[in-house]
Amino acid sequence: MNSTRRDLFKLVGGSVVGAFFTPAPWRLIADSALWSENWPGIPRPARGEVRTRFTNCALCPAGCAVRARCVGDQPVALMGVPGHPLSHGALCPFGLTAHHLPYLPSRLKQGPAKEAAETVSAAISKCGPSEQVAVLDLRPGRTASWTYRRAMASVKNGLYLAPPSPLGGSAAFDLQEAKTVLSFGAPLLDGWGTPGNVIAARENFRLIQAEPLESRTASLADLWLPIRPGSEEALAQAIANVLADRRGQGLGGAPADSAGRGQGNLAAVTGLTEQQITSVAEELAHNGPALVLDGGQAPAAMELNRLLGSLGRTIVARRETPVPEAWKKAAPVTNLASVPDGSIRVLLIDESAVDGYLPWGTIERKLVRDNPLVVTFAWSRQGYGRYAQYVLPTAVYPEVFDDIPPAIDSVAAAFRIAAPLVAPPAGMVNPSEFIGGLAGLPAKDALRERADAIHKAGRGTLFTYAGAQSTAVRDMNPDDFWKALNEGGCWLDAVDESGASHRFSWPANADDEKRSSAPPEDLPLVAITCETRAAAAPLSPLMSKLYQESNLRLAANHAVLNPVTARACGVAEGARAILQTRCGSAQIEISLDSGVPPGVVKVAAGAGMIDLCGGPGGHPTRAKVVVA
Amino acid sequence: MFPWNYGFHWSAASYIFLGAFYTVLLVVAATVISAVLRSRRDLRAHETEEIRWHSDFHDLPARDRVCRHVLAGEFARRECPNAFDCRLCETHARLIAAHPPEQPDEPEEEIFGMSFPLDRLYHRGHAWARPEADGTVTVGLDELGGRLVGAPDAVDLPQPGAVVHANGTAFHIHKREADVRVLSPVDGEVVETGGTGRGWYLKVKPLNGQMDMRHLLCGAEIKPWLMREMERLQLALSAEGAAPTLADGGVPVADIAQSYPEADWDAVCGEMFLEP
Amino acid sequence: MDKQYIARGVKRCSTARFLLWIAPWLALLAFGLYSAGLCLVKGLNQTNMDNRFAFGLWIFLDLTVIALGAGAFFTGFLLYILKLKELSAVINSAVVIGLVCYSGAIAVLAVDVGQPLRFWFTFWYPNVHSMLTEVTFCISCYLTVLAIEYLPILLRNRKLRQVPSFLVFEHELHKLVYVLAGVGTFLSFFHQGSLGGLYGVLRGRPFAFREGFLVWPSTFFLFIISAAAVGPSFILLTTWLVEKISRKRLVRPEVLQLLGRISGLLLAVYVLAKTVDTLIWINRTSPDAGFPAAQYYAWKPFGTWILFAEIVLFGMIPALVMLTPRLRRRTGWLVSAAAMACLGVALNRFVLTVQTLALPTLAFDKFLSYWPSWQETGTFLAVVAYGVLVYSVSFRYLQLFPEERELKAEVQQEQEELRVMAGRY
Amino acid sequence: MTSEKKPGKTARYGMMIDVDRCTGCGACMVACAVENNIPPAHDGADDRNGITWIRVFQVDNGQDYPNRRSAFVPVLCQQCGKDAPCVAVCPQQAVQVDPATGIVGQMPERCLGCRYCMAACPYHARYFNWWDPAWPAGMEKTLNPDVAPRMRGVVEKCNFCHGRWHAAKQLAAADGHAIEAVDYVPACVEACPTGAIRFGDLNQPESAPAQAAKNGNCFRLLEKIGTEPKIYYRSKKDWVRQIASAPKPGQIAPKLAGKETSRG
Repeated sequence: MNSTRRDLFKLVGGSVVGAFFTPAPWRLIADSALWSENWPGIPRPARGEVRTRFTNCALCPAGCAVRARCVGDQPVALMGVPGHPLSHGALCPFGLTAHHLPYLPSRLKQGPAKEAAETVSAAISKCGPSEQVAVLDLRPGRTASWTYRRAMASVKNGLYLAPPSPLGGSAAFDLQEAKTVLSFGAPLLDGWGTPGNVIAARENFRLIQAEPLESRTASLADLWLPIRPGSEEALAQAIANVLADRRGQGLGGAPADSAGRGQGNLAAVTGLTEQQITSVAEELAHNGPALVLDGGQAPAAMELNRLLGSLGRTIVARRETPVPEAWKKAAPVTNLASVPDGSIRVLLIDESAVDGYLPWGTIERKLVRDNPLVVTFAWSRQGYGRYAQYVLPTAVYPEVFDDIPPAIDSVAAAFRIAAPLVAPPAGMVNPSEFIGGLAGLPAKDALRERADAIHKAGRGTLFTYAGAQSTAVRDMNPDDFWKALNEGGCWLDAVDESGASHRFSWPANADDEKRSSAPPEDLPLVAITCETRAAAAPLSPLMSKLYQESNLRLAANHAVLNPVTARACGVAEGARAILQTRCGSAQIEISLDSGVPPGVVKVAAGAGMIDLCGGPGGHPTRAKVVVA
Repeated sequence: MFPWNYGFHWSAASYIFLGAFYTVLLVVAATVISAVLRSRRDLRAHETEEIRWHSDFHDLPARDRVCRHVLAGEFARRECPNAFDCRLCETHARLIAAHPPEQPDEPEEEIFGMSFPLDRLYHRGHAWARPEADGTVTVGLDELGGRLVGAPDAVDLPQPGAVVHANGTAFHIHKREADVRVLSPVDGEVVETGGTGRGWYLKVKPLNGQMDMRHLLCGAEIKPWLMREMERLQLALSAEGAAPTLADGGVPVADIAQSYPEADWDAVCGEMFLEP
Repeated sequence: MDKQYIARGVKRCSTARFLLWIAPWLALLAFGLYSAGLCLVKGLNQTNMDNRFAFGLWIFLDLTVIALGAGAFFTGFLLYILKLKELSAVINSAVVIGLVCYSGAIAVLAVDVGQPLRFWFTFWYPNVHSMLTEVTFCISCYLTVLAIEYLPILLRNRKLRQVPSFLVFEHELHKLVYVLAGVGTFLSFFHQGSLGGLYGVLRGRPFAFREGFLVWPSTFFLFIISAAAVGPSFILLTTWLVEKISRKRLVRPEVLQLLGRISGLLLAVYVLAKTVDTLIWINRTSPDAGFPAAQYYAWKPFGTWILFAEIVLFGMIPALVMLTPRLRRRTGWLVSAAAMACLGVALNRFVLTVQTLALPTLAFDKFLSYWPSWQETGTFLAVVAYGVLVYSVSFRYLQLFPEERELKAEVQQEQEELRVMAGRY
Repeated sequence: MTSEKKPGKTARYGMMIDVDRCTGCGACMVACAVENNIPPAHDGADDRNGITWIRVFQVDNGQDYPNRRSAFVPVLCQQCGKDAPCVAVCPQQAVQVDPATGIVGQMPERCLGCRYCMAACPYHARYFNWWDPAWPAGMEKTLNPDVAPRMRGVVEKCNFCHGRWHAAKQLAAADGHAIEAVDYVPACVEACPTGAIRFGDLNQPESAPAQAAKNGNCFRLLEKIGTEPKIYYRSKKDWVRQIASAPKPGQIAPKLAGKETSRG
């Protein structure tokens, strides 16, 4: 017995020792290393021929030129195109990560296109005489927009709606011309206009930023005027008064009188000293040409521009990009604001291309009370899909095949196409074909027709990205022109010798809704939204680098308060709280920053937050923060 | 640490560092291996019993390790340096030479009512050895030892032909929870085994003709030794929580184990049979 | 029952009571192993460490535990090399404590690294300039040594001794143990030091950075002294605890006092060296790196009190107590002084690990706070439970205190005499 | 193999970052993530355990509204030129300086994940993979084939887009000259819309960083530590140049403190 046990020990010991002379243990160790090096579940990047392709970014109206690094047909990196006449090689973080968008989990894969079409046409036919069928186009001026207008022209009670735009689309701010720029909270260095263009011009003008918060623009401005929230009008007024006095004559019906506020009061309202205001006014007057920008499109800003003689100098008329004659029979562009409330029965919203997100409240007002039909074309549910009966999935950049209208700061008319880098998945709905279909319009080749029309007009030059060279349009044949456009080319209008651009007059349909008097001060705080770029649609998960993995940008549903204000509201750092406005309430996470003015709650604009607090600019929303 | 690894370059630091590291490994490995080799040698040389006794002896409390000549009163205090093997002890030789132990006249010695016949020699582990006419030596348990274990529950004796060593294990006695190994008084080969009933346990044939028994107690030494043993027993009993009744040096009963049921008998026997 | 496994003549509680005692520790161990398992399977996101607090509770634990475990090497050094025979009364206990501390530390390190499978890379591609390499090599070697030193203690178990080959091997190994003691001393000397160097070399962390001698910053030497100082204290402490818990005399008070004296002596040296080092650091090292030392202590809650506590409260005071014979003879004073010494070294390790990382280095950094997650704490507790278990089992079945039996007899004798005298009158 | 020698003359790549031009848009951060296959944030991740090889910090003059003035400071691995703290401490030579480029490189496949280098780095430019890297289904198609994604449990950091350097090197080797400045530019530099980040070889006197080294408005972070960073910053504002020096004691950052309490 004992001996056998001993034998067992010997056997075990012997085999253990022996094992070390076999390759097994060493092999195991080596394998463990290999395994730890290619950890299971780690994706292997696909290899393949690396090619460079060009397109234009369709995320915002800037339409920056894009150089895509593709493996096979798959873009793996997007970069700007150096030397581009408009975007100057710049690309914002949203554009840099846009090639992730098709793969977002939140992306819409399918929708009831057929059913929706039937319901819509049925609803149209049932429309009462006073009830409207409307298309809300969140990016007017596209070829698709023309399709909508043509369709609405032939549909009963058709209406083509566009969001209010600062210059009514037919004019541009000329930053290159400006020597002094006064901005009423316009995010000039944070995505305004064409970022590359602004940066290129930045050297030449002095920037005065009048804004309650120290935004990115404010922190880089030459002068930051920390005005009270909602006092833009007053400041503009005060400056206007100073300018008027310099001229030694009151303006005809100067607002100063109508508002009945003296300079002192105005200064008090803005929170600045009269002396500050005066020096700003002086600077604007002396260091011209001046340009006044306003995030909220307050007419007072335009008044200033008029006083400063900016119209025609730094604010110039822009020629329309040519369109086929046949298209001219189209519904007019109606400002959403000017539509009577409760008049729209059928509303089709094109969210596939978004410039800015309108608070749902401003749209809802216009719908008829008893079950209106809302259909939205979007690639995610994050937008108006939350309120619509039908959400029809659309392609998303860089899948879309769409053109981008010239940006607000591009002096010359431009035409560029977001040529798809990857094919959209099956089952996507093309909004212009859908809406065109309602009126029996073939919208398939609209882009080509437009291109031909431009070519026929024969004006301007084509800038191609591959070689970074410009060619006069009249030296090209239509097919090459079209081909070049599809390989990421940009048509730029020639300068208008007629000098029409300087005969710019204040657009008639300047919306006056902003004139509505300030809201009652029922709630203690003022909510100011920032990061509006993130509001329109979901972002690439890599944007977490900015919103989550660093606090560079304020993440959605986060709010920043001054410690004093926070104490008053009884909330602490990191606390969950409820933000209440007249439009509703939402959960927010609080962080503290003594750089935020007291009495202000700075919130990040998710779509929901904009519905709550209104868009950027305009009258700030009163709000209240209560402990969750 | 290997020149073929990427990024490896020899430097004084790596020489020193790796040198030290490998030296350490070498030393440690060498130590263990030499220990293994030595123990294999010991096992081969059947020194197990000796080693066991030596480490046991080393573990014995100091008062149990006193020299026999302290018992005889020749020293005030002296600790046995030879693990009770006086055959190697020149001090012992000198003292014996000085005045050889006188034999008491009457053959039977009565101590505390226990008989310790003088025809035999006593080992300090309470075994006795009696030279027989035929040259063999009979080994048994002395009366105190006998009374300690009383009627043993079991005895396991070595097979005839087995070799026993002085101070090595002679045989095992099991009593209650106690498992006692009785030390052999002599070296030799077992020729016959007895048992409790027969009053002796082993007959041992000397390995090389003459049997050396200088290390065993005899004659006048026995009494003082036994008195000391009684003290130890008393101490052991009290230490093991038995009410001591030997304080007056009274006669221990025939079966001490039975009369002290509460005592940790294992510990007591361990103490008395020199097995810590 | 397990009586035949327990050494003869020593009193141990009944098996039932023993099981009752280890049950809660087993439970704690199980919980700890579960949390450690989580960290291994799901990754270190289970902890509250982050890119800024790259080290947390675990590294603090390692540094402290290894400092406390230094008793093993230092007692061995004193006993086998300097021949302080009295210490043979505690050497076995010291070895077990050392084994527990080191194996525990290594186990935690294995959880702490992001890629435990690559532990052998350190041996395969060692960067000999890295203090961590030195630590890894020395600790792993020394753990082996401790394991070998533990063997004889284990093989002396009453049952195992009956196997002849074990008996003989134990005997032979014990003869050579002084070699191991020497090697152990060498190794410990270096890894205790390099554990200190670990932070002392961080020139990027002026709070921890120290100038030094050759490649070794001053913390290298400070750690060696402090470890050597606190090792005996910890043995003293544990021995006393075991005596209290098992209600037995295990060693003679002289031994504890000797430990105290040694500890106090080294602690005094340490306090002196630490003071000098701190002064140099405040007045030269730190300012030269552009960091006025005063500002470190302006970040609450780490005020200058921490410096005071480290050097005076838990350094100078226990040292003085243990060096004063009159106080040393009072067990209460001796033990509390030892405890304070241990606390002091723990505090020192805490400051070096946690405060170093909490303090900002860049102008726009923030002062960071960190609180371990329950998984981290669980793993930490697992080590404690593991230690208690190993020690309890060793204490029950092995002879950690060779003098125990004799002391028991003496105690009995004293009581005996008392009883006799009581009988007389 | 032992440490290999690169052919041709050696370079010391560095950067010049004009703080006054940085709008804090974050283009560099996402471009870096795209280029180097850095995974998006895991659910639990925050600004303390995320991975951003280059991170833009918003720094301010410490004053309250309305006197608060902010600036944006991109911080990436400072590519220390002299005894880089992270190199010496790595126990297994996973961090090594390329003598040909002066770039401090990290070998994730050799990294044990002990994070000693992170404790050593005063610039907090090193990042640990606390989670397994994960991309939404389908998005792994958009990974850069030139860079291998890292596994959980290893440290990584900016290496001046080693993939791009390698490509440029091969290009240069093809027509047998040294790497042209135009051929090799890290992703963040290429992506920066304002041109605030300029890249170049400090060994070439006309390069932006080399110029910056001589410019009075330029500074490097924690120069006194003596690590000789190769990232130069420039600002005309005095209070911005203060960030070069050690932190001023004072407020515990409420943000992080608050986060802790929610964590603990």
